[in-house]
This record gives sequence, C-alpha cells and structure tokens, in this order.
Amino acid sequence: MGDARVIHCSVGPDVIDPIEVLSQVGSDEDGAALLFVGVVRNHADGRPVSGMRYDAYLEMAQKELGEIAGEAAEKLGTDRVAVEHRTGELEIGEVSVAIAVSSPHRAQSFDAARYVIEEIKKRLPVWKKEHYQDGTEGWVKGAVPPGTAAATGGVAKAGTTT
Amino acid sequence: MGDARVIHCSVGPDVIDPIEVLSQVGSDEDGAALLFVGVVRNHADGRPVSGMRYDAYLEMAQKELGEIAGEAAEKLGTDRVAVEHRTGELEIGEVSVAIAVSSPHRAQSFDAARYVIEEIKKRLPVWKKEHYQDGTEGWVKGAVPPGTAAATGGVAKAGTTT
Amino acid sequence: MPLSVNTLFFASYRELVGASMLSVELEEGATVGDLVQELRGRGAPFDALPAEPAIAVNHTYAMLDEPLGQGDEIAFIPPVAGG
Amino acid sequence: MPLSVNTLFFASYRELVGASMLSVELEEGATVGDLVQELRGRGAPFDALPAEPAIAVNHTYAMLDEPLGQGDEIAFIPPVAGG
Repeated sequence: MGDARVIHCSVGPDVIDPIEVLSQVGSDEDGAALLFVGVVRNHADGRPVSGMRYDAYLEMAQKELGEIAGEAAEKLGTDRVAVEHRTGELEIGEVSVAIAVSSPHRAQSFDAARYVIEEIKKRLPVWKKEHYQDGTEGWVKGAVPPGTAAATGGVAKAGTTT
Repeated sequence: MGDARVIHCSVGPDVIDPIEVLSQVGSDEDGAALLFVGVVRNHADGRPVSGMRYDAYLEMAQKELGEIAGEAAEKLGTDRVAVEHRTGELEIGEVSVAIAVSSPHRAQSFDAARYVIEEIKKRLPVWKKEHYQDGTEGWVKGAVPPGTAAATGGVAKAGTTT
Repeated sequence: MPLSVNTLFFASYRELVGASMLSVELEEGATVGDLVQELRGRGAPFDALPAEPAIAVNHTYAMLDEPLGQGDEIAFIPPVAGG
Repeated sequence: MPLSVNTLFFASYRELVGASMLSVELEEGATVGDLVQELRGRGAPFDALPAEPAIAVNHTYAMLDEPLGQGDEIAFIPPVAGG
C-alpha cells in the first residue's frame, strides 16, 4: 500500500467529519495546518443539481489515494496527511472529500493539499452521476488518467464518455 | 471599515476555535471550503521555542485585516471569508490565526486563503516576541509594509529592527 | 493453455456494456490490447468501448502492451471525476 | 497655530523609545517627515529610530510627505510579523 507513510487515507460510504480529519494532523513542530473540504453544490455548468452519486472502483481507489497521499507527504516533508473520499448517494452540502495536512511552514501545506485534490481529480477511479432538478441525470465529464492508452494514444477519441 | 463585504474578521485576545471560523463560511452554491490554521510551533530558525507573545496595533490591525479580507473576497467572488487573529501570550500548539473561505470552485478558495495569510504577513501591524527555551527572548524578524518610506525609500536601512 | 481474466466495467462503461464483470478467455501471452480487441470484435455493445481506453491491471493503470497473467483483474476506466 | 499629534510606538520601537505614546507639537503644515526629523533631532533614544520608517497616520500606512492634521494619531510601525 502506498499510504504507509501517511496518517490516514480512506475511500468508502461513511459520512465524512472534516473536523475529525483535521484533528489527525498537527504536531508541536508544525506552524501551519490546512483543511480542504469538497462539498456537493447545487449547480453544475449552470444547471440546478439536486444531488450526486459517487461510484468508485473501491480497492483501486483506496490504493491510488494512498499513493497520492504519499506523494503529498514527500512534498510536505512530514507524514501528516489525512484524507477521506466518500462514495454513494450525497445530498447538496454533504462532504465528498476532506484533505488535512500540516507542516512546519505554510507553503508546504498549501502545495500538498492542492496536490492531493488535483491528483484525485486526475487519477482516482471515482465517477459522479449528477441528479438534476428537472429529474434527469448524467455522468460528470471526467479526466483521462495519465499512464493509459487513453491519455497517450487517443485522447480525443477516448476522452469523452460514450 | 473594509470588512463590510466579508462574513467575519477580528483581531484580539480571545482563544480561536478554527472549527467555529470554518462553520461561518459555506453555501449551497459552494463546492469548496478551505481552512488555514496558523499555530505556534516549538522551534524558530533551529532554536527551541517555549511560547510566543503577539502584540498588535489593535484598531489599525482590525481595519487592515478587514481590508485584506475584502480583497480576498474579490478574488473569491463571494463574501465567504472569515478570519481571526489572536493577540497576547500563546503556548506551543495554540492557534494564532484561522482563515476560512468557500467558493463554487476550488481554485478561488486556495488563492483567496493564500492571499489572506500572505498579506497578513506583509501588512498586518502585529509583532511577535519569541520566548526561547534557554530563557531569552527576541522579536521575530518582520516584513516592511508596502506604501511606507521604509519600503520605497530606505529598505536596507529601515528593513531591520534597531 | 488459455488465459482467464476478470474484466470489470465501471460507471458509463458498465451502463454501456450492461454488466459490471465479465470473465474472458485469451491465448497465452495476450496483452491488454489483445483483450480490448477481443471484446470490441464481439460487436455491440462492446464495439462502443474505445479502442484506446484507460485500463487498470490489478489496480494499477496500464498501457495496451502490458502482458496479462492468469486471473488478472482488468478494469475499463471511464474518464474519472473524483473530488 | 501649533499642531498637536499623538505619536505611538509599538514592539521594538516601544522598547527603544521607552514609551508607547508621546504627544508632539509641530508647526502648522508639518508632514510625517517633519515629525520624524523633529523626534530624531532630540537625540537619544529617538535618534535610533529610522530616518525612513514605516508610519501609519490614523490607521493607514503613509509616506513621509503626508501632511498632518490637528490630533492625528501617528504610529511608528516596526517590521510586521503577524500570522
């Protein structure tokens, strides 16, 4: 598992308590802590949204999130990274992801937290289906993971969902 | 006051509860919330530190922090900025500053939170005296505020404390 | 000796194929690319899968030339949208 | 008519001057620069204040050519270290 060097990392259906995630980082050496919270919002590309379903390739997502967190820990220079990603049906305002980091100086915390969320969006095998207020639904347009034929070979062809 | 457009902004001796600061931001429109927490750490430039005293020019610091928060709100595109800065004697691990922001998309939240802490360090009339574990103490080397003779005229001369 | 692998389909690909898992027999020495070709050669609905998809072999992203082993778990990964 | 202003000293400047506040009389039309010169001209400990300090007039940072008004609050601001 890639998450051996970080404090906490999980993907699953349990409700996320961002405060609890934040409480896992921090140390007497650290002058900065940062918490990023991703929340289901009530609109997408101008369309009113009533909720969101998160599907995941659970075993792989757990492994991949551990690797992302481990890479962030290297940037951070500490093992103080805690991250949770939720799956299942979420309502507006519910937390989909929480990322907490801490470090002696602030720049590393900002860089590491930003890295984790950007890599999640690029690599984590998770998919969102938006429920629109008009009763229809649709998969959120995603990103092609690096290190795959879709990324290197036929981006234009494979980069859109069928 | 410059803080008319933001949710909350204060400077003073009250203990900061970062969770309470975070709880003030957020909206059904927002997909991202960010909390930055500054904490007194146990070392400074390699020297063991036992505590820190924060002095402030209180009336001006309150006004200046309001202006900084207002500028961040413009970057954010929302009024959802809450920030508290503490004064007085702080122990290791105590929170000196908490900055919470939220916005529809994550990039704005990262940029706005970073802006607030960077501007605080440049402009807020606050000074720190470090108490070292060997019983001595010293003022933390500071930054020269822009828009002053010290910044434009004689930086080299006035940039160090006497 | 034929090679048996488990193929997984997620999200839009699961809806497209109408199944979340499929066991596939391949010749020994087959690669990810061979699996994709074999499936697409079956016609509808599989021919709607991309010829150059994002694939994970045993939970790690892989290119088309990745060789497959007995019992491998091969996932077709639609564009991802976590966070 | 003489101009009376309140001068404030913070942190290291307060320790240097040995006071946190000082009332100063200046000539009408005096600027921030005139106030700095008047104080430094008094000799020790004031001559240790920088000739080009960071100054705030009524809670706003100001340059040396800023004109002063009756009862203004003029703060000598050492390099700041919030956060």
